Amino acid sequence: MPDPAPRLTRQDIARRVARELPDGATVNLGIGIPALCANFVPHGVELRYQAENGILGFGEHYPDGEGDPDVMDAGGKFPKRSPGMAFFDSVESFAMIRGGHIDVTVLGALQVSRHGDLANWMIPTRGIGSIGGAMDLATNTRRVIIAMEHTAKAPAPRPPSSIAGNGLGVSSRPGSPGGPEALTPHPTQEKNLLTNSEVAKIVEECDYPLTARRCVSMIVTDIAVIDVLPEGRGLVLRETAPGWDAKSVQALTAAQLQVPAGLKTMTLK
Amino acid sequence: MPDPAPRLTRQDIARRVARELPDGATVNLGIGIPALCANFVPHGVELRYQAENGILGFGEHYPDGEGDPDVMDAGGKFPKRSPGMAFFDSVESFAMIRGGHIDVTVLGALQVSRHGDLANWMIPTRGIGSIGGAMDLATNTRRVIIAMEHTAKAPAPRPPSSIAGNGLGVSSRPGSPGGPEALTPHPTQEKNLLTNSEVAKIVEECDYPLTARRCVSMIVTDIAVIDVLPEGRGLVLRETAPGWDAKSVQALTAAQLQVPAGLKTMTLK
Amino acid sequence: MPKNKLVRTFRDAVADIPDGATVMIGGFGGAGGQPTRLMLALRDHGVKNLTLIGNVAGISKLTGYGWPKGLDPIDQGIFFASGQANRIICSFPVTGSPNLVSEIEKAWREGRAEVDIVPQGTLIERIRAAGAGIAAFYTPTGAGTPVAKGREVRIFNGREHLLEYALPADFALVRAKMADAHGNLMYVGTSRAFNPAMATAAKVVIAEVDEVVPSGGLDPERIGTPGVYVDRIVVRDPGDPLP
Amino acid sequence: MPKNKLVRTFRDAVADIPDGATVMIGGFGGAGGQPTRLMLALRDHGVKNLTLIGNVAGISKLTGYGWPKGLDPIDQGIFFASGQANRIICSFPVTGSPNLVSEIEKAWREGRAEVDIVPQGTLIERIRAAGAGIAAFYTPTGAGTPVAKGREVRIFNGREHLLEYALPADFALVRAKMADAHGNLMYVGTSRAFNPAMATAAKVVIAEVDEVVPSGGLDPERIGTPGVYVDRIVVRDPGDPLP
Repeated sequence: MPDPAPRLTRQDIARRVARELPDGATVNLGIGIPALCANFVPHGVELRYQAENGILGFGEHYPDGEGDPDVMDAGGKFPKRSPGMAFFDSVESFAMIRGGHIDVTVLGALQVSRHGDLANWMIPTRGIGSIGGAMDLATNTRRVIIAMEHTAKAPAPRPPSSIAGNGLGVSSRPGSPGGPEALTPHPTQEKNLLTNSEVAKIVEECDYPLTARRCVSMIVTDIAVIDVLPEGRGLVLRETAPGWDAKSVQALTAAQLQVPAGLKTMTLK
Repeated sequence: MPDPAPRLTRQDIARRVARELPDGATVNLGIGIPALCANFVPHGVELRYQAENGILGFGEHYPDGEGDPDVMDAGGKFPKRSPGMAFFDSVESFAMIRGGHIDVTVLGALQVSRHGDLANWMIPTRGIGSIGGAMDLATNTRRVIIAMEHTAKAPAPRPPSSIAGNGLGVSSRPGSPGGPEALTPHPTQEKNLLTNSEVAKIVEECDYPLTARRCVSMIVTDIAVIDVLPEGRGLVLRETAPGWDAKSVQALTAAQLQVPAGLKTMTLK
Repeated sequence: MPKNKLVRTFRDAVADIPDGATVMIGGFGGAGGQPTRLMLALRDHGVKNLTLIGNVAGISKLTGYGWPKGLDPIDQGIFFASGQANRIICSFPVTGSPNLVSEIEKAWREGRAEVDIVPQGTLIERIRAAGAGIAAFYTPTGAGTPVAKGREVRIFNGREHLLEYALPADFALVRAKMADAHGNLMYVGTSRAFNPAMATAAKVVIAEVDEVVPSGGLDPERIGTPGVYVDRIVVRDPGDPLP
Repeated sequence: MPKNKLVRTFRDAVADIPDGATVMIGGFGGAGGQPTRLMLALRDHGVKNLTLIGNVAGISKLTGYGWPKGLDPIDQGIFFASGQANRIICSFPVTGSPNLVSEIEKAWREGRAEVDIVPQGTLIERIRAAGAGIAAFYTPTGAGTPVAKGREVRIFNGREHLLEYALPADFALVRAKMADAHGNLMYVGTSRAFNPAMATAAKVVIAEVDEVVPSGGLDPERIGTPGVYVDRIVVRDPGDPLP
């Protein structure tokens, strides 16, 4: 099924997510699309941004590569000093995160399941990944919003000589003595293959390594806004991108979407 | 057996202990005789005093009751601000203590056993006591020195109407519905009764509630200096107060003292 | 999380603390860092059956501990004298002498109060754990002592450790020198003590401060409690005679 | 605890780090707070079989993460490029793209290095625990994920938690803005990060600072690492071009 209308830009995804951030909230934005949300916060809404490396209350950034390396955010960018900021160390920063004191986090995802499980730190065929603050944020933040493209590109068939991890997971020990071995395409990707070029990221069960279970509250993509019901009660399609309908969104989704009577079109003004 | 010579003053006990504090050491002094040690540190020895409430590197105090309540030590006294001080909160203060970063602590005691067990926070007949920082300090400091009088006064027989705790230990729940009950003198005090007026504080086994097991390295009293050998290998009498000998010290001690050939007389200049 | 955290009076700040609440009281013991005005307001509020969490408790009134000369010390004993508290979890509730009997010890002797005595390092670590999302931890402190009673014991590196649980509260009353419009708190000297940890560990955190400054008025390097933890701020009258 | 903690050169400061040592490297990832001169000295020292403990590791060189424009970033990858490290415990060792391969990922792919990937909050809490005398703790982070593999799982308040152990080291290399004669360290901005905790968690703590001031030269309210933790201090040359 061809796309019925253009997909949204990364900026539009961020713009839609930004509306979910309530006035006064303390917010941690992941790298990528999530970080863009700060550019689209509605007028009158004041947020307090927290970053894992120990900063609360930053705002504008210096142009790329400029600024003071002693005032960084968790994405490695340099925010300007702004009134009301607080600096603290990583112990305090993760006490804040783990203790549930962050109101909302916006993260990217590789897969989200119909139960709200999140996988966003390792592509299994790579065999090694970066967890960073994602597990602490996803596990312990009051509201976890995923901002991502609805589908991923299907991987090209891997040449036999390609490098692949040993699948040992978190403790990634050196490759087996025989050296790297070729892997066939990951079974997930076959199961969730939608077309020759696209793989679903919203799936029945994640088979990528999890970041946290049942943590996601909402998914905003380039074609839809989806609520994740608590206690594994599934996914509800709330909004579609202009020109998209429930059927066309479902076609790019490998988990069953519940479609309520009040399905809306995303507004992006 | 009458005392062969005067017992030392509290100041003299503190003076003797002060010589055990090595140059450059970080030291936590308990209240009472231990706090007096700071007055007798030998010339040329620089110590860094730590107090549980979150201060490192204090020195001189204001006269009693004067000073700034925002700069206190753990005894509730007000030290003057001095160069090189550091303030921190109680989390950090006990991370420092529990983590084994204090070189020496000097504490008072109710009882010390021949294995170096320490009891210093509750008189059993009272039924309630104050632990404060004592357990953390005694359990985790590299070297624990006890500064105390060698014996305690024997308690007067308690009148039948006297109040007594319920013996519930650490969680001291309200007295039994029948109200407070009279207790006979604590069996310890009978066992360790040395004369009609004195009870031993250095004992075979503590029967007061413990502060920590096998934590004490040295005991300095008003009549002796005693080393506690590691691994429960007992007590060694190192020094006696002027005019006292091993026999007269042993007579006021309810645990066996090993007396080496090199027994010395305490010098207090 | 309210954006405007300023509350006009101490009375208003504690007005919703209900009977039976668990309330943390910051500071160490002594005047510095103690939320004395909030404590007095809570007493006057008249709420009952409180469980308090503090450190040195009920000692200052008797001994002057941590109070400047010439003032009548106020301490957590006020809630036991008034019969409002029937339990306290603390490290240091009685004096060194059985003849110097605090309001807390008196209430305990009379069967009106339960007193849970916790080693100070374990107490502050349990409070921190509650704020930091740590459900429980193993500490060597208290092993082989009455503190170990009812505790799980486990050996690490050949040493006995006790399993200790996070200790949260419904409300925390804390004291700081200054606050800004975001609720960031700045402490001075040893008046930090239990305040920063307690400010992370209660559902509602109420701060008593000497001064509030506008956004940007505090050095970001000197924030002891980031504003994310603070729900309400009450400012003392300038020239308040209480330390 | 030496009274004079000042060491003249970076080379002297790391000279006794032996083959096989476990070395913590402070900062967060990026130039700020990274003990870059100590790292370069350790590399030049030529020691082998190191286990490193860091956070974001080996990324800056590839992506410029946390480095100002126009400089050639230095990161923990130098120890893998040189073959001196064969293990790293960290939270973020690879880029988001399999095509941007760091020295650490390369060493791992080639079977030259073991990489233990730990959630950042668990990593810093384990380091803190090592310094704070906490043998182990229960965190909800990682439950139900590959991180749980081999971990004890326990339910608290209806949630699964993992038992995580203290993570100490033989040496810690940390970076601060200023030190005083007592070894007190002052940090600025986000250059705190992993430094203060690492400074508590190693047998020998070596601090790289921009400036040393005499006793009394630091504000006692601004000490990020009290001197009790610090064994050695090395001062950078004024005008060192490295951030």
